[in-house]
Amino acid sequence: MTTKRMTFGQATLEAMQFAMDEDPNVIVVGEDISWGGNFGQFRGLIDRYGESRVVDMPISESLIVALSVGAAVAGLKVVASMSFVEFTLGAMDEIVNQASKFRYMFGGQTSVPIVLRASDGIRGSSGSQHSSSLEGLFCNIPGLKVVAPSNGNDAKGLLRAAIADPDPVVYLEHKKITGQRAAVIEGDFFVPLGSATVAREGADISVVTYSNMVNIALEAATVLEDEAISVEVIDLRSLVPLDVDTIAMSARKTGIVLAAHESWTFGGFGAEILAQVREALPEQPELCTHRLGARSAPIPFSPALEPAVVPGISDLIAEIRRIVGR
Amino acid sequence: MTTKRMTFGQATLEAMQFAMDEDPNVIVVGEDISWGGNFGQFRGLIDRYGESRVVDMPISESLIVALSVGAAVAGLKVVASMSFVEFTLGAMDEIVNQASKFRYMFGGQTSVPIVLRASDGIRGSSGSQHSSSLEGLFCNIPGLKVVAPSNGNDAKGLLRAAIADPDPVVYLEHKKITGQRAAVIEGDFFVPLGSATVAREGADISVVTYSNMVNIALEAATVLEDEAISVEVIDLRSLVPLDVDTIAMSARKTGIVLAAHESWTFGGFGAEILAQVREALPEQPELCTHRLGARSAPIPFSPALEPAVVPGISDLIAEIRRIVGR
Amino acid sequence: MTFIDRELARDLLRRMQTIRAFETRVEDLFKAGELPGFVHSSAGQEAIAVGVCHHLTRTDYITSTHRGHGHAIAKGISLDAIFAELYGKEAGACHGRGGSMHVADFSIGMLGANGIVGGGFGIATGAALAIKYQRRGEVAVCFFGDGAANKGTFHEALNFAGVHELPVVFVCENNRYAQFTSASRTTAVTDIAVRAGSYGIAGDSIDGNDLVTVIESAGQAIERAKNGGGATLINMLTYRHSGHFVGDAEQYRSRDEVEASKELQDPIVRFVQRMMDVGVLTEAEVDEIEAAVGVQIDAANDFAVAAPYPEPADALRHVWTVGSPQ
Amino acid sequence: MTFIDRELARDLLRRMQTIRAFETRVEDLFKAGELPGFVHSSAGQEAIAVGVCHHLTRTDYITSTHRGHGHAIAKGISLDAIFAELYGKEAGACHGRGGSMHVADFSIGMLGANGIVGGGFGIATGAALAIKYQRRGEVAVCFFGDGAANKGTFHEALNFAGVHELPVVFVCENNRYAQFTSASRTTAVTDIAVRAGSYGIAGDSIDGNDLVTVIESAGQAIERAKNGGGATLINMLTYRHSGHFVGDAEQYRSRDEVEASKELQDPIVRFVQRMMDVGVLTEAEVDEIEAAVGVQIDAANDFAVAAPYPEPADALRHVWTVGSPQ
Ligand SMILES: Cc1ncc(C[n+]2csc(CCOP(=O)(O)OP(=O)(O)O)c2C)c(N)n1
Ligand SMILES: Cc1ncc(C[n+]2csc(CCOP(=O)(O)OP(=O)(O)O)c2C)c(N)n1
Ligand SMILES: [Mg+2]
Ligand SMILES: [Mg+2]
Repeated sequence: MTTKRMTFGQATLEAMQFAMDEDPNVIVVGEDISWGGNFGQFRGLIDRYGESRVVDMPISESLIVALSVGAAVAGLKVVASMSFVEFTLGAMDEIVNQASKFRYMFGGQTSVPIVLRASDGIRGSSGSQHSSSLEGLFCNIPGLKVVAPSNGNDAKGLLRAAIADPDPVVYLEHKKITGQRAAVIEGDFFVPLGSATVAREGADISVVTYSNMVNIALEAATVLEDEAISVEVIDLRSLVPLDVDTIAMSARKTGIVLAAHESWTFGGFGAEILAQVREALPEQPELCTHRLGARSAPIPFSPALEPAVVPGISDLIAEIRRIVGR
Repeated sequence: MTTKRMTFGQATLEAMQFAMDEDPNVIVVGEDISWGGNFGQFRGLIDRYGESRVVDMPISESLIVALSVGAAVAGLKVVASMSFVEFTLGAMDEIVNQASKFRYMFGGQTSVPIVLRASDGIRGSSGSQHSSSLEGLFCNIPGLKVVAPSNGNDAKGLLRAAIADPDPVVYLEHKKITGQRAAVIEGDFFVPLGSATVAREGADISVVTYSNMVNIALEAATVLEDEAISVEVIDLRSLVPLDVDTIAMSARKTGIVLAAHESWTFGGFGAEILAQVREALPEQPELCTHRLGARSAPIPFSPALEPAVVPGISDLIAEIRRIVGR
Repeated sequence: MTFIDRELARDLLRRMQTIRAFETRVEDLFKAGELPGFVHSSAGQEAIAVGVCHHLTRTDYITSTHRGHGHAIAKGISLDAIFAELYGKEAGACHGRGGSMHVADFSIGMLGANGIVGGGFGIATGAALAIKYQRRGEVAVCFFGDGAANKGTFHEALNFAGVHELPVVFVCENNRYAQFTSASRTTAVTDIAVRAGSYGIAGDSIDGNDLVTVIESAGQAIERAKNGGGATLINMLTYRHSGHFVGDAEQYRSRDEVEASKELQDPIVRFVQRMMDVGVLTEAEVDEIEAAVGVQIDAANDFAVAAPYPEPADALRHVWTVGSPQ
Repeated sequence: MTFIDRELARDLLRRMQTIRAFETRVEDLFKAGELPGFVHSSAGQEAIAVGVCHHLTRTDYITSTHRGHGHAIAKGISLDAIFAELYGKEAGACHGRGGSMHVADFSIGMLGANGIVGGGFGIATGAALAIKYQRRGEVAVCFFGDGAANKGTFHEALNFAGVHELPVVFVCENNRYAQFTSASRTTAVTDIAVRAGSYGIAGDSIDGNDLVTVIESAGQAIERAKNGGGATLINMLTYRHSGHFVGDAEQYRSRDEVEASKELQDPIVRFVQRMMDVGVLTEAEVDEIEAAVGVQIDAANDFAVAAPYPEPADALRHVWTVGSPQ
């Protein structure tokens, strides 16, 4: 199994190509998509598949999702580029009231095979409307699946799985990693939805996280190693379905769980992770559960304020030290 | 302090009138609003205040919220009737990207005094697009305040407080209680945002809940009394700000917390309640925390299925029995 | 008019009467408390559903509204399946998960009634995109109301349909009211067809209670769509005989207005009269058809009443969720 | 032409040159890595901002876009405040919380640049509703781009403005591109003013790079609005000299196209030429004004560079959150 170093964006491009070569009914829609989309993750598709399969959309987010749903129930599989995740809010009605409910509400007569790709997270002073992470909203909606890869390899395998999936999948890609390079398995492969992975083994504490926070956690673990703090890092990869077994196994071992994410702590997905692990380990009431996320404010623009709202490596390290009491 | 029996709807009508009589800059907008709105909670306002203050809106949910924001920053206080809470999804961009962020993003130059009233919950086979409870989404958004009264008296006082508040408030009213009667304090009064109340005192378990689930919990408590299970019921009334002290005080006493709501368990507000109470009581690791909510499916239409997805009194009673082990 | 021969006339009349009889029965059943939830009757608007669907095959698509019974019946849904759905039975078109506002039959291209006003614009447009992409000779028809025309989704869909000359026909069932509010209070230009000019598509404005006119106008639009001529927007004037929903007190319109329309504008009466004037149908035939329809409605209702409810144990079937049957 | 005397000509030119100089400096600073985030330059579009705002007082309102520097400057924001905001300094118009895409100055009716395309339609409409309700003699102007015209929010706002004849003017800065995509690929009818007919409001389509024409067209619309004549939609053709954002590779348009526009269509060059032709301005004056503007820009930049950043401890100021300073 050979690998090749490439960016997260290039890796997803490969997955797109395997999917589009395999099934002529897979199409891509989005704003500026023929130019590769806002972060270039779709660059080159237009030359390979032409305008009929790579459709430039007007600035009409509601339509992008509703049209994807309509095309999907009429026989296509649609990958919709939503650009910044905040723009999906302009299509929340279509995502929640239509896409997520169709299969159930219509009694299984149809499914809605669409993938909504959106870029989230901070990139450095992009301001309040271009820096948020909104998985907390999507994960509360039955019928949606939600993935948030932390590296190019998972990005490739998860995108393949997301496109093959019969249900709507919200595919969240962190702006900071779209351009990051990683070793990516060559050729075609799937990372099944709902499978977390132990990104680093450790004994003292389990940091349960996803997306770019995984990379931050891995850095933190290296730093803390020198302080003899052994950190296990769980990369969820997929939030819905959630791989509770892998979380529970780690928690059983370390006895301490820290759920960490860039999005807002209050009402966020971290609370769900903690609730799930406790429900999975009723025999372990003494389990310690903690969470780290953004403080309750829109993401500020100023370089002096952004790090005061959104947690970074120093916050994570400090929190781990505090928890393990060293 | 005399009270009068009236419906939840009538109680909010009184609060609307105190607010509108007091401040000529308070206006109401919404679909069919001059006819009282979908649940009649605004009936009669048109005769009293006229078309300029009670504005019929087109079926344009995005506009309803954006216009409210624009009118608010230009000097008005706007109460917007969003009808069924699912329709707010058509305005999620305006609620999250504009209303919730303005005060912070513009450095405190303005605030956005609007109240978004929406009817949530099940009413009996209203189907997947007219039965949801979406507080899990709103509570994850900084800058928004969220209230969910369980009775007419709180409905009146909270609405008064919500209209007076400088920030956008999502005011959630459960369909089943809009027509319910309760003793309501006569005259003008406020129920401050962020103040929970002990709806019933008990010793064995703290059921922390809000909206109509409070009424279900009170019924359950009465039933369980005969089994010598003493249930304390906390009515949060306001989810953001959240009155953690009142929850913690109760939890310290009973040692067991059950967060219960009609909305979906997974990724829902119950997990936040449990995380908050644990963070408030670090000295009490043996605290037992549980939650009860809807299972992960759109709300089904069939009378045979709706109760199998959304928890009712029998589910709550069974869960309490299970937890306290009798 | 000669193009309507006896066979066709009998068939068209049977369809219109089937819808009328179905809606009338549903209203009676609902008022008698036999049906759960709430229902919207399309009585009075039969000519549009029947006249448009007259041109459609099983593989053409339609999207419908909250007032969708007539569309489903005109498109060819089985009376057993729609009746059972309204009762929430497992034998229903959506296995009872959907109900009146979500009746759908994907096997005949009926992509669903929709409880979200304006929800169909983008879905029909997406279906049309799939048709064009797959080079199928079909058409997608989007039924919507005058109130729905004020949703932003109208604009986004028609603009895109105009850009790509999609095989889609937007049919406005302009019954002059949105719930309790007359169109003139919320719509700047009530002849919806005027807007065709904003999107470079064909437009037509007709008497939607004259079946023959509907057949002609819809026929031209559908032929245009199927021959690559692009989209059409048709404003069809009509009137609903019943309230917005069954039980509506109807204070917003005068009895006279309703009675006048029923007397002079009833699409069934007018069609019968016209066919009898030109000697295509006889009074006896008309009575015979009406009687036959009544028998069918009885049989379908009996079937639905006798049919079993879904199993509560299957509440999570047809949605992805932990441990749910896929 | 005579209505433009020397004083006015000097003033108008100074405003246009201030915007041009500001944008040019900002581009240089950004490319040099001196400014955080990302920025959009309005260089080339100055005639619209200056010509429209020429008619506005401090109490009239404007809503702006992601390309909002010119609007803010034309409306009268202090150069120190806008420059400091772009650096994220506490002295910025939004105390550094907003940044380039959220520059706002509510003290002069500048209701904010907006990072959500199409976000201004409803806000301006709401401000106009407030003006009408309070019987103030003011107007609200909504600046938006050709791409924004495809958002559903355009439709919802213009329809409502038409129904209520609100004092609002919708100004389309039609620079023929939305990011990398030319308007013709995503917009069925590119002369946006055609749509006025759908809303029963006045429409005009003009050369937006001719300051005098802009002043005349905007003047008529604003006078109409202030005299109770209702809303106007104006399509103003223009061209942006720089890429969509600073750093844009601009593969989507040819160098020739850009150069040709700069040479023949530059609104500043054209105005200067025109004023010199009729002897209102001399070359010496023009140079003198340009020099004076340069000095102001230097001073403002120096101020901003020297100004302190916000205190991280104040990160939660200006938003409601637990324990935050209100
Ligand atoms: C997005 C949304 N907003 C509001 C409603 C509530 N509602 C249901 S039907 C209706 C009126 C629809 O009017 P129209 O489109 O003319 O259809 P008609 O009922 O006249 O057939 C409204 C406002 C809804 N279901 N969905
Ligand atoms: C709702 C939303 N969708 C997409 C974007 C990304 N985006 C930023 S600017 C832009 C193009 C806007 O084009 P136009 O309205 O013509 O304004 P211009 O940039 O030409 O001034 C897009 C698509 C956004 N910011 N908001
Ligand atoms: Mg109608
Ligand atoms: Mg543009």
